[in-house]
Amino acid sequence: MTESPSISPVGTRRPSLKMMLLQLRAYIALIVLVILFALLSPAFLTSGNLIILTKQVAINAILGIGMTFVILSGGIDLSVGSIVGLCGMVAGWLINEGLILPMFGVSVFFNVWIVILLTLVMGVVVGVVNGVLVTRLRVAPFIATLGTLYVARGAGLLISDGATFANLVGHASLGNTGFPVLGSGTLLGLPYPIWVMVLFAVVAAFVARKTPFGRQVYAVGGNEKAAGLSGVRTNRVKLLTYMISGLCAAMVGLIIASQLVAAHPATGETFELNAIAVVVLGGTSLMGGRGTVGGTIIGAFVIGVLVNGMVLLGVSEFWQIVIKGTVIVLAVVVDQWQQRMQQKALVQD
Amino acid sequence: MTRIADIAPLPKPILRAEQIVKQYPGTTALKGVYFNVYPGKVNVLIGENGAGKSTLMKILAGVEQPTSGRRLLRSEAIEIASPRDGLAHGIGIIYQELSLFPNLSVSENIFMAREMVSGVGVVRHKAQDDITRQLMTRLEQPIAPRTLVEDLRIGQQQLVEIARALAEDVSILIMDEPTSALSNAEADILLRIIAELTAQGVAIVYISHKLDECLQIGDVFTVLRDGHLIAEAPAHEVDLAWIVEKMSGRSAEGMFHKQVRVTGEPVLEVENLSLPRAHGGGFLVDDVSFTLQVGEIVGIYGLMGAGRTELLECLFGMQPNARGSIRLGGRPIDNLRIDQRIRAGLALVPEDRQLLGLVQNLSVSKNITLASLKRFIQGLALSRKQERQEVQRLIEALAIKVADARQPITTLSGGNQQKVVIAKSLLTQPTVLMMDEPTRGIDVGAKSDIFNIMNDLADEGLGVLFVSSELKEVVAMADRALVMARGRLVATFAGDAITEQNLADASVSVPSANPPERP
Amino acid sequence: MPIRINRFALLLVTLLLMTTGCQQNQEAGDTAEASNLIVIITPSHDNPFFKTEAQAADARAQELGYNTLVLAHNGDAALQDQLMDTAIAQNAAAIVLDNAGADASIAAVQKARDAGIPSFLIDREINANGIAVAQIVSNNYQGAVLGAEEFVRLMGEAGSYVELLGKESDTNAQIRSQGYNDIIGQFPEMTLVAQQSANWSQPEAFEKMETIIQAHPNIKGVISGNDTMALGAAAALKAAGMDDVIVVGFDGSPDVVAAIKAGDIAATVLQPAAQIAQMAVDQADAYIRTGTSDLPEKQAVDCELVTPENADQFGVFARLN
Amino acid sequence: MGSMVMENTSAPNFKICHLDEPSEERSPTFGVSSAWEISPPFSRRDDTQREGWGIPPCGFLLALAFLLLAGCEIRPLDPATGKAIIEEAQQAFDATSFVAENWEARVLPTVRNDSVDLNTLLAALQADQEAASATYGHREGTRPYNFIVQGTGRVLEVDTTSRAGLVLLDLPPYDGTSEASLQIGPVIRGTALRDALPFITFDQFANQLEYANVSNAMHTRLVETVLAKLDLQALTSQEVRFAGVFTFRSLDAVMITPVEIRVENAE
Repeated sequence: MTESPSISPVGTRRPSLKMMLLQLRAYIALIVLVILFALLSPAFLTSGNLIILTKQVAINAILGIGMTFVILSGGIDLSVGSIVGLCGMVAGWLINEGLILPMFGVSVFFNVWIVILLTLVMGVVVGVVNGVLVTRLRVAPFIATLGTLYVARGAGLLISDGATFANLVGHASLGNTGFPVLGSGTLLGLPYPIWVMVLFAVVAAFVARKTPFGRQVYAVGGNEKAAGLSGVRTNRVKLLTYMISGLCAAMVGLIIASQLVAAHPATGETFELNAIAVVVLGGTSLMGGRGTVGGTIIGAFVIGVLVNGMVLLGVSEFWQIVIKGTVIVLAVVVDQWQQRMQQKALVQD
Repeated sequence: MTRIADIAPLPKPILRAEQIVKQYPGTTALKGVYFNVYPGKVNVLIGENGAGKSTLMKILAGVEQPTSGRRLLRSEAIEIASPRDGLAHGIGIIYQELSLFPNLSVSENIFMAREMVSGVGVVRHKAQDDITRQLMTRLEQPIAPRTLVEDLRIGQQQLVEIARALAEDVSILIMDEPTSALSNAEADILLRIIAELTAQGVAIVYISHKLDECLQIGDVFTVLRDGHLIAEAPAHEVDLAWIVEKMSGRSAEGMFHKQVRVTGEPVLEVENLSLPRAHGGGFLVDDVSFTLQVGEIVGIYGLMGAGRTELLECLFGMQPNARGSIRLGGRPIDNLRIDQRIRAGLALVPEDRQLLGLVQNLSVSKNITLASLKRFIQGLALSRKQERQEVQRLIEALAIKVADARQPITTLSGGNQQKVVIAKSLLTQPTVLMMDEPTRGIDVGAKSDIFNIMNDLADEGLGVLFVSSELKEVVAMADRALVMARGRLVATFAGDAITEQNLADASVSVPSANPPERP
Repeated sequence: MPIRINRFALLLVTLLLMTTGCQQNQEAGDTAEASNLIVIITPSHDNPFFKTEAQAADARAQELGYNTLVLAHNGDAALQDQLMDTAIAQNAAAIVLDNAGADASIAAVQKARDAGIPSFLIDREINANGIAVAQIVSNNYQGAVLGAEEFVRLMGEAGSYVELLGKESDTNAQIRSQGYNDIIGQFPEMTLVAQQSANWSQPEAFEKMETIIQAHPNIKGVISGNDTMALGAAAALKAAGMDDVIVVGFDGSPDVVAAIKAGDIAATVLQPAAQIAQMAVDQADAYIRTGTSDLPEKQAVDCELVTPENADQFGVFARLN
Repeated sequence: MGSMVMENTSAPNFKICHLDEPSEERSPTFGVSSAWEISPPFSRRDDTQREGWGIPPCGFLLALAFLLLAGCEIRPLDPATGKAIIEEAQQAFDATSFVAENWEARVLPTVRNDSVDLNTLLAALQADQEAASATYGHREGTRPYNFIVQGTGRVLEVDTTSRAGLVLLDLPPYDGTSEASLQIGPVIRGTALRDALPFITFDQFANQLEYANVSNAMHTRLVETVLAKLDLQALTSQEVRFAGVFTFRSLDAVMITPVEIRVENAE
């Protein structure tokens, strides 16, 4: 089915077993980790643990999905962690204090659905800022989003002067109760964040593989000039990828604020690095143009299983960091290896 | 089939490839090839794209390793593990695709990875510059050693590439399409240098699609087809008909066939189009006006730097600083973006396929449909079925040699890649098709295909505007020929007035109204 | 046709397999009913205070015959939430938690309570009563008051001074700052000339202090939200030749106790990390055995002032006996 | 599909039109019958006018506006805080009113009635610190003991060099040395007053800031209602009667926060 450039075998040639294994490396790594931890810790393969594991994976996966689009188009978005924090704060602010309009002397409280909508819009707006910086003002993506990383974090702290918005349960008389359900409610025994991840993944995979926009993202990441000459509006495509990334980050901000029933301005620090890590683990090239949403999800599971398993085994937090870093670098090394093999296979007179 | 044993006596080969097989996963590029390189001779290697020429050359130079077979240098079997190893054996190679560092200077490029260093490990820039200057003089190029490569024209860049090989002390020099980006004058310089080198006993392996060029300089001809050695013959047994027949198994007749065509209403009207230089004043395109009619093929001839490519760029909306009026089908398009111009009916097949024509990470199919995605939307998604049908039909119509449309574009040969770019343009349903050097770097068969396509499109009512630096092409193809020099349109010829002589004369004329060009 | 791989299908298959696996393993999970596990969650051990706290709790729990799982949340409430989930999934007998935010941690503690797992909070409290079994709080406000009173005394109740704040989103940074200002604010001749956050960080405090010195060369004292910032500030002051500036810290880290002995820092406030952690484990043990706790939920543990006079009496976050 | 390409280099002598043969497989929505059917140049679909994002349909905007309005509640702002007034939200804890409610009703009566004589206490502490603490003192957890005391003493000195002003007391028998001191403000140190009262416990408050604010509010109240009214000048060498509290740290530093001070011989 899939035509993902990184995983589909070349042409009609029969893929060698080695290539197959290389292409499936993230998946194989996942299986190996699962087996390993299942053997080492009896608590690992329990339904309770698997559910919380998946719920934890959802955070990185949703961020990774947005990041995948940005990276596919040849950019990078360092601001997602700050957007998570900022959007959580916006949601908390809207629920606890409402949209304060000093000029009218009133505050407007929205119901939870609209709060969620407005928060997502906030994330998209930060994405637009990133996109405009990158496309119109021609700031390198790394720099532009690094700037937004700081600005968004500072803005989140400013909203409450560093304080936490506590007890985000809303008030019945204001009609804004129900926010915590997003983080802690369940459907068919699975928490909502898992369903949100599934929804985002399915939509994102659809967009990436089946829509003109998705195709254009790959084209822009592969050869921006050629794409532009094919009538692809490269700036708009790039802008949209940052908007998607902002939207995903805002969603994560909502989920975390809802889970904690509180919005903490420091939430999401270094999340951008996790997001980049899962994207890379999923086989997406940082050069752009190559990778899949499915890969990112698997990458998120690899990190999630790794961290969860190490926590269960009581591995020292410092070793956890070392191991996580090693796995990421290893993934890229193997990726390069596969690339070389593939290139060799492709070179033809 | 000519057998190796039947070949007339020649000097003993300095380098010999025996039974070379090269397999890639799923494909065999070379199927037991023999190849002789004779010292002091120009050894021409010809074959269509996909015949295995470049692979064979990479194996000889040590870039690639053969799956089986052996390489003999002066009758001794040797291993050539890497290009560095190849150089140690005296084998140099000039690649088809430029392999320069655009951000470094000419001199730094020439001495890349073999810098001249003083005793304390410091690069001796001055000495390098001196040698570079000598090389440039030898190539008759007024290029300062410290010029950045990215500031050079593509033809000059190729000469730097050649200079890099000349700086080596090689006994065998492989040249893969060395003249593809060169102007005629530059190509002449190269041919003279080749003569110098062979006189010194250096063996030249020469790959080119320009058959007349090959015939002019070749001493020994080797033809590959589909990974097999087809023939090897000395120059006196070889003529154009022989080559074409050996390459493709068909006669050379009808390669360029000009048809008399009735043209109609103007479809593209250009008035006073100008493009100022970014730096230093003056114009890259200087007050150009012309019209293109329905069903007409117009060729634009000119030397390198005459502003032909820039003219097409202005028309296609790639130059925001362009001024003047452009009307397509009567409607002004000069304020439109590229995508809007495409939708209005303009299409461009750019000169640099790799940089501007293709998205390397996408498949053949996805490249073809990239400019027309809107047409395949069904509901929210792209309809794979429709895409497949359209792509398949274009592949058949343009005779694109591809096993599966989902194959990565990079697995195709140059000619087929070019056809993919054309297919992409055609899928946008253009009324005007612009082609910049449409046959650059592709083989004779594909060339002929492309000429046929151009003719057919014009018959269908498209306006075709193409740029070429090959006189023969313009003479053969154009209903009208425009000649550009220094950004200006200096002459227009139609019908029988389109002759090589007329075009060449006009292209070197100095447009009187132009200010003298800055150095 | 080539073999094409659908990653989603693969993922689904894996999850399916994992679920099947977990069915078989379900029993293993359920038999952990009367679990013997105490999960200890603190901020990252890169800060010696938290390391001491975690090690003390760990040691005491093992002494009492429990299995332990020592985890770190790095001050990230979202990560803490995940670790609490893990503890719940592990069916821990009790959780000892130094939390990541007074408001942001409520939901996580509530979740543990809902799962029937008692939480014993140490060092920092949460802004909700009745969901943790115990909150053994290091009385930061009282400590800040002690520190501020000593600072005011050393300053002679007058002069310009600088306050270095911790990370502004951290509850303890706010409490300490308020404690300082409630005291110092009662002395009108004390002038706050600069108040900057150095995010608990030593190098950041060094840089901020260097800059502040440029603007205010006449400062007489620096009161800092924690010890690492105090060390950074003291280093900057020393480098500027301003040895006589009074620096007061907070935490009682061994480095600062040493600096007090050396005369670089005037005073700090020691939080008895080890004592708090041990108290929590002891109370958890009692709760596990009896099912109730007769102690009040909120228990404040006072901080102690460390000065050159008594510095010898202090060890690693504890008064030596 | 692989068969057609092998003969690729034979000149494609096709006529474009033969590609135009209609094909049934083609979907009607496509509306294009050939690979490059050439529409008349002047009748091309003109979609270049549809710029960028386009304008969202009015209906969509209306629906959005309706949604926003229907899903919101508007509340006036409290001019004091600049935040909305939410009636059922618990009022934030206000230490000043907490103290105001309890001062006359519980604080003063407790100090007056549950006190021990200072001399008796000091003697008991001297004899057996632990027993005396357990008998007379009150504490939470492991924190120091607090005592509610009353007694008489002679003022040796009124020290106001510090804003945490002290009255040094000579307790009977008067021997000219000071055994205890009274805090006379305006800065009051410690939290003895709060901690000595058994009906105020940490457990009652959401966090240590609220708990601390109670102490601060009590001190404010104490200074305003009692200490500010003292004529400090007139105190020196007078015998005073006091009721107050202190946190025990050592017998050398008995620093009492007085809730009442009366000059004995003025009576």
